[in-house]
Amino acid sequence: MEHASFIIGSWVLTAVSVVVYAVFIVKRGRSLSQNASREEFPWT
Amino acid sequence: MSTHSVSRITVSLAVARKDLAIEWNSKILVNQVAPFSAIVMVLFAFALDNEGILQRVAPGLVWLATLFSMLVVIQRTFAVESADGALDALRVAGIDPSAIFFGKAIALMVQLFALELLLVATAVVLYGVEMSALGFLEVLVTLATATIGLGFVGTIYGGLASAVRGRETLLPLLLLPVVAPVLIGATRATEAAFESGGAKVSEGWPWISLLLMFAVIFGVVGSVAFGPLIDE
Amino acid sequence: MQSVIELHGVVALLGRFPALAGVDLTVNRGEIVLLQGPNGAGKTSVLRVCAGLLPIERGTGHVLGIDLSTQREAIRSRVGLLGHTNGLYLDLTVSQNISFWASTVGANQAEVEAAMSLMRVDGRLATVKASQLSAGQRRRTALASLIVRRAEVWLLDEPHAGLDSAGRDELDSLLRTAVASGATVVLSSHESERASALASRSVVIDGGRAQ
Amino acid sequence: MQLDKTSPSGTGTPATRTLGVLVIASLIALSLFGLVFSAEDVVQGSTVRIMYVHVPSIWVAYMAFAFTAISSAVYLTAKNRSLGWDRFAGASAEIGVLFVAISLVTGSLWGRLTWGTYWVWDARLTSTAFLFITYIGYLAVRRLGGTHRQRARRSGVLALLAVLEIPLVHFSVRVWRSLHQEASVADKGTDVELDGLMLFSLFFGLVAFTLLFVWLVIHRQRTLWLEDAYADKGLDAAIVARREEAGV
Repeated sequence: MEHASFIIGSWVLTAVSVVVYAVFIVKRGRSLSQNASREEFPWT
Repeated sequence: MSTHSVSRITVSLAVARKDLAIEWNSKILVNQVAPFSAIVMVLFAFALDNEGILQRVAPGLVWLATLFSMLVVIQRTFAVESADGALDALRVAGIDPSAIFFGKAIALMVQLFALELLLVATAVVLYGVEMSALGFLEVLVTLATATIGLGFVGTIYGGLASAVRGRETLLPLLLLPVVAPVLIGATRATEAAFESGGAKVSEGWPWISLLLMFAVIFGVVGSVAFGPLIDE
Repeated sequence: MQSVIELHGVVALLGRFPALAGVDLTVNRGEIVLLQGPNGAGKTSVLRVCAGLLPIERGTGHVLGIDLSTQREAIRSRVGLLGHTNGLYLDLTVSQNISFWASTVGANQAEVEAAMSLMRVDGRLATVKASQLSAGQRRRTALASLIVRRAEVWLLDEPHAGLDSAGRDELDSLLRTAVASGATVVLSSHESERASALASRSVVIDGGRAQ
Repeated sequence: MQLDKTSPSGTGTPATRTLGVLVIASLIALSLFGLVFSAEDVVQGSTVRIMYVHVPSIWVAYMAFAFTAISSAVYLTAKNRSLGWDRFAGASAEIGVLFVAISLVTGSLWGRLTWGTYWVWDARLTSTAFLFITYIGYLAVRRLGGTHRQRARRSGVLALLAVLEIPLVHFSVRVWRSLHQEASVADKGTDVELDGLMLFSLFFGLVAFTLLFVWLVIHRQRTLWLEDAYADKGLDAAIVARREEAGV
């Protein structure tokens, strides 16, 4: 594949930023939900 | 008991007159902002050390210097409101926020217009810009329409940035992207008026219509949006 | 008797801090109510809530029958608030300041001059910039600006502060006149003896509540 | 507090977990289609493979900002002024900023390969950059502090102002200068010629990224709810503490 570094770079960059962001959200959600009881959550 | 017979226009003009009286008494624009704008123009000349280039890019520099000076003027115009809690007093006086908006915008426009005239004069003197009579007329029209738009949009975002004390630094981030159309339109129109880079005076008028559109849109929107933005 | 101010369990926030932690307060027409309490107890916030400046987070409140939760803006033109700050433009002269406030409510020049002479900021003082006034002179200028606004409810935060004893007497007689002509006054003051003599009733505010 | 290991914790629900699995599966499938199965472009060669992340990213960004605007409008106009709409607006804007950043970077890498330069001053690129800056400002205003309602009203108005600003900027930059290739799928005959599988991969990418957006926005909105609820909890405690100040 020509220009492999650019192409793989684009895909890796996209994947890494999405994963980092998703992990951040999930972790933050987990740690914050310790402070509230599950019955209060509007989504459960 | 309190009267409500005062029209919104009267109140707007009272607010504008009050802001201009503050400037007249304090001379901040004359003694501090205008010299700042002039030194910016001089610094541009140092940075772009070439007379041919200066003449070519003079319109852009005039408008960049206007935008930078405008940030200072807007911060000043809202600092006088918060210095002794006057904005609270305005709000508790039940004054229609749109009247405050138009009043402050008008005062800002008058000050900006004076500043821009100075900057154009500086460009003529320092950068060797020359204009025809029609070009000069076009410059005046450009200044007027661009200033109306800048005054409206500057008041909207200035009000927002001043609503939270100590966060006035937010103003450039919020304001500069929004005024990009004014920078583009006004620079092209001024280029035409200066006939820099082979532009013709007649090419400037369509850009002025863009400036006019911008001014109308943000005038209408600001009169609605200003109240919620400055309120607690 | 008709109640002018009615607060029930009002919580109001300054940032995330509950300056008011459940205030209950009723003020009737024609009363002069004195708010007492230590510094930082919430007196200022009670006045700002009643002026429609500070939003209610919890509880309910009505001023002149207007709901503070939903129609805060409608109240503002009918109350006059003298806050901690004077609301003056420091670069304007005394007469420019008062004339500006007068022009926003359509008061004429005669009313401006009457207010200025009542508060003794006429004559030489009229042309002095607010930034060059003493604290007491600023307070009097702010009171004069308030007079021209002809409010139905006067909310005064430490109006006696900075005034000399003659100024305090004048303020007290001004408030009595205002009440006699149908206004209602809520004020906070550290001059408790003077204010108690003036007030028809006093309420202690402490810990963000009316005790 | 003892956490029940078997019961789900945090912002997930069975529905979002199913969605999450679907998102992961479709993103893996997308990388197979984009990087392996689909053919190279006759003109651009293998560089066209950047398209399968670049175009869906900007698609998500536009969708996110549109959703921010709609949620803000609903918040400001609805009778009950439900803060849920404000949280949706905030969550969506944050995701939009992330994806606009991704699409700017991948776009400039793609541009380096096709145009030989990282950046060209054309209307679409320039207004995308403005979009980025504008919503960074929006997120900064959300963090200004104050009560939830103050935040919601301020940022709601700002989001609607942005809706106005973006077309104006785009229009003026467009008149100012335009060199960019037109959107390649909408207008046939420009430099990328997509065959059936490439087109499928691209649309598959759009679908996969849309699902990803839905998953992200739901979870982000829920963490924002938790943040607000946490602050409110703090408020209950603060009210008690405030009352105890009395008579001290």
